[in-house]
Amino acid sequence: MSDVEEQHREYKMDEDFDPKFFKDIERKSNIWKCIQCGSCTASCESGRWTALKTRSIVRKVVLGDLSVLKDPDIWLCTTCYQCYERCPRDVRPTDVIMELRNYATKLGNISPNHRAVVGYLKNTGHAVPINDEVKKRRVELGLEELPPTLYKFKQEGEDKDLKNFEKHMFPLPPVEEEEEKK
Amino acid sequence: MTVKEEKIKDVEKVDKDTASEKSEEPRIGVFVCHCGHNIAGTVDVAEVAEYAKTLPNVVKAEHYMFMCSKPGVQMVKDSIKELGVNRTVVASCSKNQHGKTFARAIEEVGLNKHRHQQVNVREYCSWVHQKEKNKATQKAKQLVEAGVNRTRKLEDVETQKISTTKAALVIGAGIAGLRAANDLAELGIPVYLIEKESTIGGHMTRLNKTFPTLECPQCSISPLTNGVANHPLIELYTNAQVKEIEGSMGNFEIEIEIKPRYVKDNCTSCGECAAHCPVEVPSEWDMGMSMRNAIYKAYPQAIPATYVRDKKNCIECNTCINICPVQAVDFSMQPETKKFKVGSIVVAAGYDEYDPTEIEPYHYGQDGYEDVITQLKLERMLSPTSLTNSEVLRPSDGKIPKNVVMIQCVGSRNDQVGNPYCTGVCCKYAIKNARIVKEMYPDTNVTICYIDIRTPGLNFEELYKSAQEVGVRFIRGRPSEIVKDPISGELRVIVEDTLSQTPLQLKADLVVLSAAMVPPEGIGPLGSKLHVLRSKEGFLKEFHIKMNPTLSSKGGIFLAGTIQGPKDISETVAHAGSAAALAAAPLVKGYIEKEMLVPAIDYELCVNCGLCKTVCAPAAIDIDENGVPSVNEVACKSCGMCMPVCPTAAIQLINFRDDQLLDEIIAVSGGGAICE
Amino acid sequence: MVKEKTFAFFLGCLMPNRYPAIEKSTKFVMEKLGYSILDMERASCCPAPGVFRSFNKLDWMVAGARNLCIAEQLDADILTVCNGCFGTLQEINKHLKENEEHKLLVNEKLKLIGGYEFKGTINVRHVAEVLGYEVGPWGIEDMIVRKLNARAAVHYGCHFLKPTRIREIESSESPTIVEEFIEVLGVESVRFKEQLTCCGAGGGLKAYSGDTSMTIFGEKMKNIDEVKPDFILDICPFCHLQFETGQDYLNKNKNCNYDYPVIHLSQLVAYCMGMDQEFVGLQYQMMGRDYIFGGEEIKKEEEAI
Amino acid sequence: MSECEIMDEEIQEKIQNVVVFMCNECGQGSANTAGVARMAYEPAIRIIRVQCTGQIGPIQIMDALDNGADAVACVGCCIGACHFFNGNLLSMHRIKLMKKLFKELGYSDQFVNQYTSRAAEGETAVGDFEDIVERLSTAIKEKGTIKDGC
Repeated sequence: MSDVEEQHREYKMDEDFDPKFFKDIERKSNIWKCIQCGSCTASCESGRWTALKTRSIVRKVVLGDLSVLKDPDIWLCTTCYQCYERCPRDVRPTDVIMELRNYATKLGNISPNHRAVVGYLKNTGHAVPINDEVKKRRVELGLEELPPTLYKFKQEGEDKDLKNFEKHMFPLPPVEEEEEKK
Repeated sequence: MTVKEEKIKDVEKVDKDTASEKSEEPRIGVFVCHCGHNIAGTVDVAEVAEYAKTLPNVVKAEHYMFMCSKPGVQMVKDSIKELGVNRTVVASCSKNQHGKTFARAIEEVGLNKHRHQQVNVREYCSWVHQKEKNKATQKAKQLVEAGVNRTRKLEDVETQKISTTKAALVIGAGIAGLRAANDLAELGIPVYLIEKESTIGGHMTRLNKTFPTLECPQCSISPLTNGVANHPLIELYTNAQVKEIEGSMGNFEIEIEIKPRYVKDNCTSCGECAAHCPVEVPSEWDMGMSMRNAIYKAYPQAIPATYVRDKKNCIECNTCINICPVQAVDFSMQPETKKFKVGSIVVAAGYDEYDPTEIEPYHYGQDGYEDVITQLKLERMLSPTSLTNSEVLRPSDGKIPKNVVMIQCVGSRNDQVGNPYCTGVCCKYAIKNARIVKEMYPDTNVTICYIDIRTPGLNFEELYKSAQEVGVRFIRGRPSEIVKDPISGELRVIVEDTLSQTPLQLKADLVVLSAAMVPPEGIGPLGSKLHVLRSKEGFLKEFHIKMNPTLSSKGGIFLAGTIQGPKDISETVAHAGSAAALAAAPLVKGYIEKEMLVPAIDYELCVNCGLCKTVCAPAAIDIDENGVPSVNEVACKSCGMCMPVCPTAAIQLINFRDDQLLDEIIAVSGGGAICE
Repeated sequence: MVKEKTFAFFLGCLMPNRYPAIEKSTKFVMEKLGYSILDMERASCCPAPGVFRSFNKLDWMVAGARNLCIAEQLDADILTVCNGCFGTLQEINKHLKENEEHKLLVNEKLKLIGGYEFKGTINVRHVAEVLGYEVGPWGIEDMIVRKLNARAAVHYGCHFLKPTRIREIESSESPTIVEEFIEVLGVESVRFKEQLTCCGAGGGLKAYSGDTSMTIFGEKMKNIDEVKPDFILDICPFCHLQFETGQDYLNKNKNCNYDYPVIHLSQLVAYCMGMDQEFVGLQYQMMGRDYIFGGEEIKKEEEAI
Repeated sequence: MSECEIMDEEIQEKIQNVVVFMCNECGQGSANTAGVARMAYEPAIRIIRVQCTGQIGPIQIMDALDNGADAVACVGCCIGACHFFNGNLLSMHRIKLMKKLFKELGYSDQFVNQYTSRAAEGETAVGDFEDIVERLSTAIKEKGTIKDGC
């Protein structure tokens, strides 16, 4: 196959697919019984405004089309579970998309905002850390300034749990340099 | 002596006395066949015959070139006549092949054909061990020895001719029941036809047109309804249900309960009573699309034509009694029961349309969603006898819909709802209705949302093409939801057109759900009265899907039409015809030949635990009030499954008793022959 | 066994760090109803399913199980006020109770990060479900001090009812638990188009691409605006945040001028049970600051607040 | 060279009789088809015809093992095709319980097995027979035959 053909080749061959890759995706989900009826895309509220087509994502997983992992659409799902409720074959597409995201993070395509949120968790124990203005409100409302969560114990110096979070939890692949990503 | 031996000893003692009285001291004849080189080529038949001579009770052991040939069979017959052989063993081919020839041969000479034991030394020995000749011969010896042990205690099993009552019961008077009743009556068999509703004809009378030829159903059902109504041999009972069924194949005692019609038979069906009756309730027959009075006739051409009073909704104002010109109305009628004997039963109880309220996103039946109807309701609107005189109107405001959307696979092919099957019928009648609606209102856009259009069979593809030509729009996608805009009240069907991958929101003035076919509502109690097994989807289970699709799990009970599974009308009629033919066979012949290979119960050992009844699939074991089991010999299929569950080995299948099997097992396991 | 009438109060992130008023009113309501509320020392983020489950399902379960272990040590069921926290903790709790293999894996890692051990002795409850079913409209009737008469647009959110096979609270297509409960408070729930759809913030979408989340939210606000409710009632601080910042974003960028106050169920119930308006905390919120609840005092024996 | 030849001699002659109960419908049908197609298998297999494998209870199996059989097996119709509706399921269930019993008694549970086959397929029956012999020989290798009370 000369590389000219390679470039303009519109059709796909078996080698382009790798169904084994998704073999143990959500063993419970019956993704292999999907009849492509489209109930999931029809009930998808985010799909009405965005390019998220749940049915074609499930189709790509069944075929083993690995391009789905680089496809940004899987991050547009708001996990509202409507498709999970309405699928006549009980394929549980929400779980499948979350699992796909796991595969995608291992390959490194994570949005910077999400990476920042993980950062917050690791050093404050919260996805949404507290700020001074809210501390003032808490006092006005008669609550103690810092809620009794991990962050308060970190302030008081004994934050061994947080250190362990840092070490063991949510290992993310390093940020590739810009040009590699494009 | 382990405990088991003692138990077997007592059983033997009992059996020995009964066995020996019947068949004097066993004199066994053993005949080993060469079958040309097939057996003799591997097994040393002479050595086997010699060995057979040494076995106890063997009075004659021969080997011959072709046992199944005339001289071979004659040799067996002579041994019985001259040497008084009373049990025979032939070691040759399989029982299915020549077992019957030798059995018939010894029967001709006066011996009961069950006293013959066929030993297969060809397929089971010589043909499969051609390389180990010596081992094959040893094996053949052991097989013959096992045959001899087995035949030593064989008892007589006579075949009984049980006379059958020449009458048939047909449950359900839809197209299937009518067809079966008519076919049976044509064969001269008196038929009791009972129908739960007050009128006969079932679902078919509700339809507007039938696919694929779009002819009106009246002309295919009215010859049957009229034919059945005044057929001399058919007794029709409407408002009647089965109360009790006893007996088995060939002789059933049936008790039916007839709910009162409260209108005597001299009713001329003039309709005065209905006209003056103040009560109005939705008519079940018309699927709730029109109202009926407390005293009513389901539809103008209803058979029987007499009116019927609905006691639940009647306010007993007596206007109908006073107004009736022939004083036919009589509130004092009581439910009556009738008993009769029949030879066979044909169950044609039909199906129910699936109730889509269970699928909440479609909001079927909720207030504010009156415009979501099912296909049968659309058929009622389209049919000539409808309230809207066959105009399609929106139930909410009575206008002609601008957009009609039909949704397929409602309640079928759906694991969440528990109906995994596809009825194979909804696509056909959805396309038929879509075409009719499009032709009546050309400027209304009709859309069918489908997953797969399934129109197999002759001239259904033309039906599909004609619908496309007329302009019905087909969208491949299963709608997820029907949304109502609270302010404008307009319905929108949310679906993804999976072929062009675009999510759509279709405006819909009228949504028609193609609901699945599910087992009828009264199937549970009916199934338990009939003692028949049901499939996992709830329909009655056929004996064998290919070999015997109309016989139920119990002998003498036949299934006709959709009670066995979803079908369209042409399949139903074919199915009902075959059920009628099979049901008629024993009745026309007048008797049933049944080999009495049935279990015998030793009541001293029986502890009335009832375990045998639980295991008996054809429900041939009945337990009477103080727990004593008895075998209904006609219904028994002689499968022997009651034996191992019996804790005290009280129930034993004749010729397969524990000790008879034990003898054969001992020989085959290499433990040597046992003697008398 | 689990102590009666006591809850381990799981704070989560948005409530303590953005809307402390909800925390105040929930404590007020629960104490008034006779429940004792315990603080969960060292609790962390639940962790938010949208972001953390998308990265690594196992670590998500480990972090969630850690919070569950804290409550197990307190020997009390967990009370949450947020759909996200409830969804995460309830699903992990149920999943680990059923799936032995994952339980071992999670316990192994739990030992690593702090010597916790998941036993599966507690349940996870949501404030809307506790009020709706356990306390019930009949239970709260005689505690009402101020009866309103207002029209509210009720927003259920997604993770409270769905997936129904795992939450097992009520049907997600036509829920009535909140409607029936607030009727007693004199609040009438007004139906609007596509009432049960998502507010657009979940699944990490608000962090991933804010403007997509806003387009979804825009449709939601247009439907709510059509029926002109007095306020928007939600049962999840994340939806609360979305309604607040969303209206502000739409006012600034899409030239609408929404000003509907956004009230959490706890705030509403607390107000009706006599907590004074100042603690309800509307003044700290962006939208509907000057909304006065109205409604008349029920003249019964006046117990001190 | 069929697989049973390569089994070493010493195990080979230890296997004398294997009793196989075959139901009257599909069980013996498949053995018949195997015979007609001349498929060779281990001569120690002895076939007993019964009405249905559901008829075979623990008594028959223990009788066979008592009287010298090295292993017992039942070959019935396949699931859903039993002519008496659930005969093969009953016997499958019984044999599962007996396997458990054997294990508790310390014997290897490979002395009793249940198979299903179709009348038209000879290879299934021969495959079952080879499977019986193979399991038996592994069991004998580990714990010796049932006769010497392993």
